[in-house]
Amino acid sequence: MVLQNAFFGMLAALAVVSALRVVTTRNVVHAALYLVMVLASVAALFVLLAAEFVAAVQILVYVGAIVVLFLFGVMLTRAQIGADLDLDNGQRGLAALVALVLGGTLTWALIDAFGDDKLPELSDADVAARGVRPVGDAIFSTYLVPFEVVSILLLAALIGAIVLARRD
Amino acid sequence: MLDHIWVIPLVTFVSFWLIIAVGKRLPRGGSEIGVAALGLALVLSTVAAVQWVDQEKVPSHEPAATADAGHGAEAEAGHGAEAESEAGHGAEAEAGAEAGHGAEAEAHPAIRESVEHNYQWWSSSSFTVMVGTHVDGVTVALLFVVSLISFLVHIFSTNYMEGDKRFTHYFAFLSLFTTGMYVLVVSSTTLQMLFGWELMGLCSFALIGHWWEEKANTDAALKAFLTTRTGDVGLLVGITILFWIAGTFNIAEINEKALAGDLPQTALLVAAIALFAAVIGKSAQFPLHTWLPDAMAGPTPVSALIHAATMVVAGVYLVIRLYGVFWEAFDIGAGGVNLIAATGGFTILMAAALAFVQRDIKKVLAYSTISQLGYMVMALGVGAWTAALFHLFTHAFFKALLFLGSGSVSHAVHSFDMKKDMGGLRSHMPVTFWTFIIGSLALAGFFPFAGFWSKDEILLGAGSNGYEFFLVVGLVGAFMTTMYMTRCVYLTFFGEYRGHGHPHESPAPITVPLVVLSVFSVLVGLINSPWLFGGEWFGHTVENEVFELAGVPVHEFSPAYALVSTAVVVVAFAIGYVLWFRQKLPSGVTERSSIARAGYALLANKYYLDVLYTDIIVGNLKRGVAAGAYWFNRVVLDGIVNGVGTTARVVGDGVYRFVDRGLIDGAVNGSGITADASGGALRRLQTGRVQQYGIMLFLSAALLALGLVIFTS
Amino acid sequence: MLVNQFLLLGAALFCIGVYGVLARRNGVLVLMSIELILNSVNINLIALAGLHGNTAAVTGQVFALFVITVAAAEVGVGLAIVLLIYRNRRSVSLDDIDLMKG
Amino acid sequence: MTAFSTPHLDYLAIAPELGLTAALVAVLLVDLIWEDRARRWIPTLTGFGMLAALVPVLVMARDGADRVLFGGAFVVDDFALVNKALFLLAAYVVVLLSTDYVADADVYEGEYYLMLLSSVLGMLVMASARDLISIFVALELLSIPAYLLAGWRKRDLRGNEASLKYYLLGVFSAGVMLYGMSLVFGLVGSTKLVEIGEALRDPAGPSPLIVIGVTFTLVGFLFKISAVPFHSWAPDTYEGAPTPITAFLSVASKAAGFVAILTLVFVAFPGRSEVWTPMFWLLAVLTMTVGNLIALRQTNVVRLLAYSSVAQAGFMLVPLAVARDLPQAQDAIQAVVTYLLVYAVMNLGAFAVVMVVAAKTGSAERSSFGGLFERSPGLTVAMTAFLFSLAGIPPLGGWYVKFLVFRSLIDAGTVAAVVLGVIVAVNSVIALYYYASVAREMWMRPAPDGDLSPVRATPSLAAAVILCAGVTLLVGVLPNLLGHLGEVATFALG
Amino acid sequence: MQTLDDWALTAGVFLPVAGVILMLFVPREREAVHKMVALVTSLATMAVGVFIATRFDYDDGNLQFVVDRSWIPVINSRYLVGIDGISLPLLLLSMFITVLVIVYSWDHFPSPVNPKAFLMLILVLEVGMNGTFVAQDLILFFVFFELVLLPMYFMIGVWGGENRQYASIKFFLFTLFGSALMILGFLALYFLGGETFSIPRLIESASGAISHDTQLWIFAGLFMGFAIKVPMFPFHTWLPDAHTEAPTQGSVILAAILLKLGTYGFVRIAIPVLPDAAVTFAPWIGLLAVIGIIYGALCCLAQTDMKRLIAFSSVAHMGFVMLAIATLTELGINAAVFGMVAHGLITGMLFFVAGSIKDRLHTLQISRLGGLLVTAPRMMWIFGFCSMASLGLPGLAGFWGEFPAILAAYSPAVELSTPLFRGYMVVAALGTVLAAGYLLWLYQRAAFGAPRDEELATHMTDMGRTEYLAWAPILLLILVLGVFPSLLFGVTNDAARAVVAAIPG
Repeated sequence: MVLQNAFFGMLAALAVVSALRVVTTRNVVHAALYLVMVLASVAALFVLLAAEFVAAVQILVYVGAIVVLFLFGVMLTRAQIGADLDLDNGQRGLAALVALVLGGTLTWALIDAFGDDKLPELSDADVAARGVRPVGDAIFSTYLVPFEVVSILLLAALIGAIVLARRD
Repeated sequence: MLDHIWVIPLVTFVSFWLIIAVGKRLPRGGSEIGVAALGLALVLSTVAAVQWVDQEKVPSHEPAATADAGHGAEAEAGHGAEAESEAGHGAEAEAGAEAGHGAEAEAHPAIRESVEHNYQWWSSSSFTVMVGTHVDGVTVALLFVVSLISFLVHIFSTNYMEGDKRFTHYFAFLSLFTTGMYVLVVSSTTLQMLFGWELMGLCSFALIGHWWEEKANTDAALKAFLTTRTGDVGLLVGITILFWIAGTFNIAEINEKALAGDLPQTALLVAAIALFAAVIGKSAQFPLHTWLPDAMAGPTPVSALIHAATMVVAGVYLVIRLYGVFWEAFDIGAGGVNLIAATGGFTILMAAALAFVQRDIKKVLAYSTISQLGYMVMALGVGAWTAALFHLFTHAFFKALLFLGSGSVSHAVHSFDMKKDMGGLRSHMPVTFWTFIIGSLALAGFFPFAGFWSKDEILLGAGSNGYEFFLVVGLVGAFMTTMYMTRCVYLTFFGEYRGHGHPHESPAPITVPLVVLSVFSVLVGLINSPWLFGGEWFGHTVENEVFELAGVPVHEFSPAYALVSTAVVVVAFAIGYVLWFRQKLPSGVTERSSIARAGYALLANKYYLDVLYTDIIVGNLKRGVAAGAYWFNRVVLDGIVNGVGTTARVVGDGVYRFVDRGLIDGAVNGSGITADASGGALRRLQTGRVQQYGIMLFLSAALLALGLVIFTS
Repeated sequence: MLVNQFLLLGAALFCIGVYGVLARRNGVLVLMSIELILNSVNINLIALAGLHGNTAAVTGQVFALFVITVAAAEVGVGLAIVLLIYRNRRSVSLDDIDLMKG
Repeated sequence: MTAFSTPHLDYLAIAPELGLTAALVAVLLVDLIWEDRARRWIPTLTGFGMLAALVPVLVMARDGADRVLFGGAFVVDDFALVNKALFLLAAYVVVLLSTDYVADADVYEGEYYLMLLSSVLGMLVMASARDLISIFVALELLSIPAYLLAGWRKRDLRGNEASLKYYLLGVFSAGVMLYGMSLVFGLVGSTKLVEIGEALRDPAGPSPLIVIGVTFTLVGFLFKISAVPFHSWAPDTYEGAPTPITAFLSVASKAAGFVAILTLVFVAFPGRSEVWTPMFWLLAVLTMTVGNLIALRQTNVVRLLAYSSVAQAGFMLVPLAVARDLPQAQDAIQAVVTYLLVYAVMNLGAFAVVMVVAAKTGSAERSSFGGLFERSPGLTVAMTAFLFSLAGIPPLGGWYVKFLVFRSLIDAGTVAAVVLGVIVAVNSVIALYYYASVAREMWMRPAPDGDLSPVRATPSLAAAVILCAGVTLLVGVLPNLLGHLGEVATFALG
Repeated sequence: MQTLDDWALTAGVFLPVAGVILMLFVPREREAVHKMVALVTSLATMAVGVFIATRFDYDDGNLQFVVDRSWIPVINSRYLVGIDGISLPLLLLSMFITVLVIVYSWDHFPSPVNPKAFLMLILVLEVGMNGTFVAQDLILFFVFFELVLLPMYFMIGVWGGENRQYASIKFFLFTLFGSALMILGFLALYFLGGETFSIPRLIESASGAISHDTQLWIFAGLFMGFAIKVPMFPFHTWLPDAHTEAPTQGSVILAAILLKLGTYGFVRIAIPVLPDAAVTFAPWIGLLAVIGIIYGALCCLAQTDMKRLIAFSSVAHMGFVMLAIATLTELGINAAVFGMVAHGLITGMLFFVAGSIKDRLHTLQISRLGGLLVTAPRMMWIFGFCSMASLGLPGLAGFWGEFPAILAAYSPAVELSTPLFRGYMVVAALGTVLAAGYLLWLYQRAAFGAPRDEELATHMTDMGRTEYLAWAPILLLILVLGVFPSLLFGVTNDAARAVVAAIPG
């Protein structure tokens, strides 16, 4: 338990700090790298929560694909690779205020709702019942329609993105 | 004829349409139709009068045909020929029949039973409105006098109006006017009277404004119509109140119920006052008399017909007809003083005084008419019902005569200004002169001219019924009348001719009516003399149910009154003769005496009443109150929200454009402006910056959630 | 472990993401911040799913997988749009994009 | 560990979606194989695809049975069928609007229809989706192609901007929505709406977290329907996007948002009406008032219609603001669905006319509508009908739906409802003003530059205008035609 | 015959639609065809009206020619039409005026000349007007009530005077606002009064089912809708603008029929359905009515434009009608209906004449007129006749609108304050003087004297053929109704009793 909590503390701290750096750093490429840190930390947290498959997908899709996409984006838009003073707009204060209002509300509501509730201890059977296989079964039975829909979504997004992004 | 009296108004009504339709194409411009129609009407009226006189009298205390005992019979009789009534009348008749009335102690002579026919006009489930004719002595007397004078005026006009560009219209309106008077006279209901009443008002308007190219004439026409209509408010209200308290428009029934004491006294009084307001308007009593002198702007025959003999007496006629109401409401039998008598009395003196300062011969006659109408009203107020009617009757002849005479004069001198354009006409226009003299004598009340008899009866009534004060008023009035007529005759016919050209006597169509009327003016008074035709023949002929039910007192002819009044007249003539014929008028009296000057100014300005009406009341209505109301309309009402908009204007940049497009007035505009301005303000939220939109989105989501959390907990 | 450990972390990431999308001028950085928001959702889904038994836990994971997938598509489309704008304007600054307003 | 069991599939139930997918694939292949030679057939093909997908919808409507698939995640009930028909027909009209527009503009044509089909597919799924995941995925499927379509005119800076704004705000709101969904799911443990609905029927007051979850979940769709204050994208996007897409967004996309809201509110959150009734009350007031007021100031007709569509969303929210639990809520559902149907017809018609005029004059500014009555009376009358229908003037279809809105208010009879009623009345008047301002331009103002040459519509646009005008008038006179559809649009519960 | 009876009202309402559809397919250039189609259609409609009038049972106070068919089952609204003695005269008036307006239009098309559109609008208007008078279902009533808005909006806005755009939108917004509140009232009646929109059924059930306080609120909603349409003070500000700017035909229809929709609404719906609330509201309605009488008259005195003056006179005259209605007595209702018809004919006629003058002179500034009796004697005779009718001269129709109203005000329903209404009566009677004042003053300035503007006078011509044709029937009717009021009272009487059946006294 303690170990888990320690891990959690470490990962959470890493995630939060990295996330803050993502939104504050003055270097676009750094921001992308900090994002990797966040995503990886979150993936690790998924493992803590016995969702290994999701963790794996998180690494594969996010770190493997999305961040790479971002880096392409950074390059293609010729962003300054070094520090750029011009990354923020003039409404940081307001943005922070909005974030704080949201954060305050959520924090209060979450504490009100869950207080000191603990996550249940999982037996091996539980872990197995939450593994890849049941997830796969669920996707291809109950969530078949969303699955198919997502496939078309990806196709459409792919074609559409190409149409828009290509130089002609 | 008495059963089909509706034929008479129909004749003139048809004549009206015929003249309108084909008059212009006829050789005499439609006047022949009018003359013929009036001739026919005169014949029919005469036939009706004869038939009426031939009717059997019903003794007042004879038991009624119905089982009702005692006084019920009078009620029955008062109700007229109910057996002949048409459908729907039954219910009212029953109600009316129940009313009994304690007869006056003194015995009344027998009266003739009036002839009444009623037909359903329209009905509602709660009541039925009837239309019908009512013929009694009053009716036939009026019919006769109206027909005769109208006929003569028609004849007079054929020459007098010759060459007028609206000759045809003139005759059409004369016909229509006569129709109106007939309708008034024969109607059996108050509502119908209103029809005739207003129809006459319309024709009076049209005929006063006959020469409408001149603004003064149209002003006078408008004034006449509006003034009388102001009084008519009272008529509307009065008829309404009587309808509700008596449950009917039927005049006979209303009288019966009023005299039977069945009607609530307060409502009756209010109704009577309201009706009297109409009388004041129509019969030109103080304070609504001012229209009548102005109405002289119309052609002179019109003045003779409408503003002397017929329409102006409609008010008097109304009181005569609804005498039960007035009798009961003002308690006329009690003596002392009452509104009617006071108004009439005051009007006599006021108008007579005004007649002194006029230069215009027609104006003199107009004020004289007002004054004489005052006599009639006063007579009704003092309970001299027969006298009032009789004065109405005689006055019609001699005043029409005087007016037509003045018309004849003006025909010769092309002016009405006595001081500037007349004088010495007696030799140039002998017929006119002599007839005018006869008319003046009749008006002044010299024995045995018509005016003497009727005026004498009024004075007698005032003196005998406990209205001694009004006896004095009447005598003073007679005195003044004689004086101003002396002045008028002198200025017109004596002295040097002051006008231009050579005046000649008028042709036959003008002089013949003058002669006819002067014959009547001499003789007609005799029909009610105590010594001829069995004594007070006229009075006994016209006395009707109201007269009887009310128990209007009847008085024997009194030589004392006759002598006193004759003395007054003679003295007045003597003074007048000295003043004018002998030029002993204290010249410069107005220069020397400030009181006299003020008095003259007051009279010359007609007591400033016109100033009050025209400048202050009407002027303020037009300019002040109406403009104020309109201002209120535009500025306050339309502006309430406008004001909101004005303050909001700074908010929106486009508001000026909005205003420029002319959207200024109106509550809607104001809210429109407000809406537009707030739209402009709200637009600024739409900055175009996507991240500001983002802030709005996230912040709204957060606040919405937070608000709902608080709201639901 | 407490549920709230995860949930509060999720809330924190969510708010940081919100701050990022609102305060960053560079289009690509805004897209990155969006990923923070979506990650916070996934944390919530996985953590809360654990409270309601195995079936719910599986559902939560499936939900999270869909979110990840859709996120990928969204980023692809987003980058395409940002690129398009960059190509036309030579800038990815969101502040400059205000042709239409009011 | 249970073995995987192949889910039973009722193919008829998903036949509309399958049909549309087939059309999608067909368009893709045709475009791929024949390239330019097939260009003019693609719109036709797309249109037929829409109509073909309508066939199974009608078949199922005749059949009348509710079909529940995937353990309640995908339900084909009358509500779904009515809305699917709405989406397909609206999309068909959009295809009519697009045909010449896309052909004339220098844009990718085959892909355009591909995107359109994908988006409509997402809507079809949305109509049937009864669990959070399906709803989420359907929302994304209908949104993402729409984001792209908004910027389809690549060289047009306004188009780019429209696309970016739509995309970013769409993603923001999707983030909020997902967060809300995660909370709802986390509190209940199921994504199935029916189960959520049962779990949330807690007689005690809701915890703050539930309130937040419900609110945030709905925000995603309030964005879609452009409810104030989540509307800010709409005017800019509507103005910048290709006009047929604007029509599509303002009609079909908005309808999809409402469909999701209705589903969520009445299936998932019916027990928590104390949360959403005040929310909808507030949003309805804000939406119609702000939309109307800003619309007053617009001179560009497309932008005016954009704000009008915001305001109309406000009117549509009104029944929700006073709705109660099922089955009484049926009146609210009926009102909203009928409103959507009628609104679709009249708004599409209006956009069709705008396209005709803009094609002739090259501008959608109000002044370019000047003197249209002299130039093209038929078109003017049609546009007038659409505008005054939107304003709710009998005998045009719009009156009936406004009437239903009022009806739901008075039915509720509470003070809040009556106050809202008066606000709606005032807003109707404001709305009339700007609708009439366009009518005034057409009827009472001179043509710009004195150009009196007639304005003619292309066949497909003319077809769209005539179709919409006919239905608008017909529905106004015989409201039962669509009113009946609204009435039967019930959820299959359980 | 039964079949014919069943279809009679429907035909009377929708026949003009057939004309409209026909005209739709005739090219705009063929103006003669359009005129013929419009005339024939309106005459055919009038013929249906005459048929109805002959088949009408005048001794029956109930609804006749009732047709009850399904219309919008979703909301329980039915195609329920029928007429009684109150509807019939107004229906016939509407048909009658439409024919005459079309006849008048023959050579009086306002600019921009477009007979096709103009005549089509008139026919559409007729549908709305006729429909309102026969509808016995609240929703049906509402639809017809609103149907007149659009054509009138365009008629004013397209063919109106200088300030037409403003006037038209003001008219539109005002009435729409009223009707929005009215529909709220209708719905409240529906839900609280027994889930039906049928007026006859609501009359039976509503007042018993709804608490008095709620009735007041509902009545207030209906009041707003109807009072704006009448228009009553202080909701009248749209009227002068609309009248002043509208083309002649528009003014005539507006004055003759459209204003009646409001008063008709009171008589048909508000009072019989909510008698208790009507009793509470009546003193206030009466107050506004008499204010309107005086206020309208005073505003008339301040006008410089002839049409605007006549428009304000409408405010005053409708005040009499509303006063009559406010008495809540059978006599009052009878008077009100008579007043509606009389005002329709008379003020319609006044607008006709004013329009014809404007047609020739292009101005109605009173200060520039004068001496019209010289240049156009016949027309001004007619104008004088109508002025006299308008000021309530006995013997013409206007009298029977005013006098019975005054009569009724003396003795209102027993639950109303008699002294108060008697006060109203006196004020109303004073209003008749003012009416005479402004009308005669107008007549003096316009007709009498010499032409003030010689150049203008040369443009003045006397009446043309279509003017004779269009006006003669109205003039005749004004006279006939004035002399034989029972022609109308006999028709309305039984129905009027039904209107106030639930009100004591």
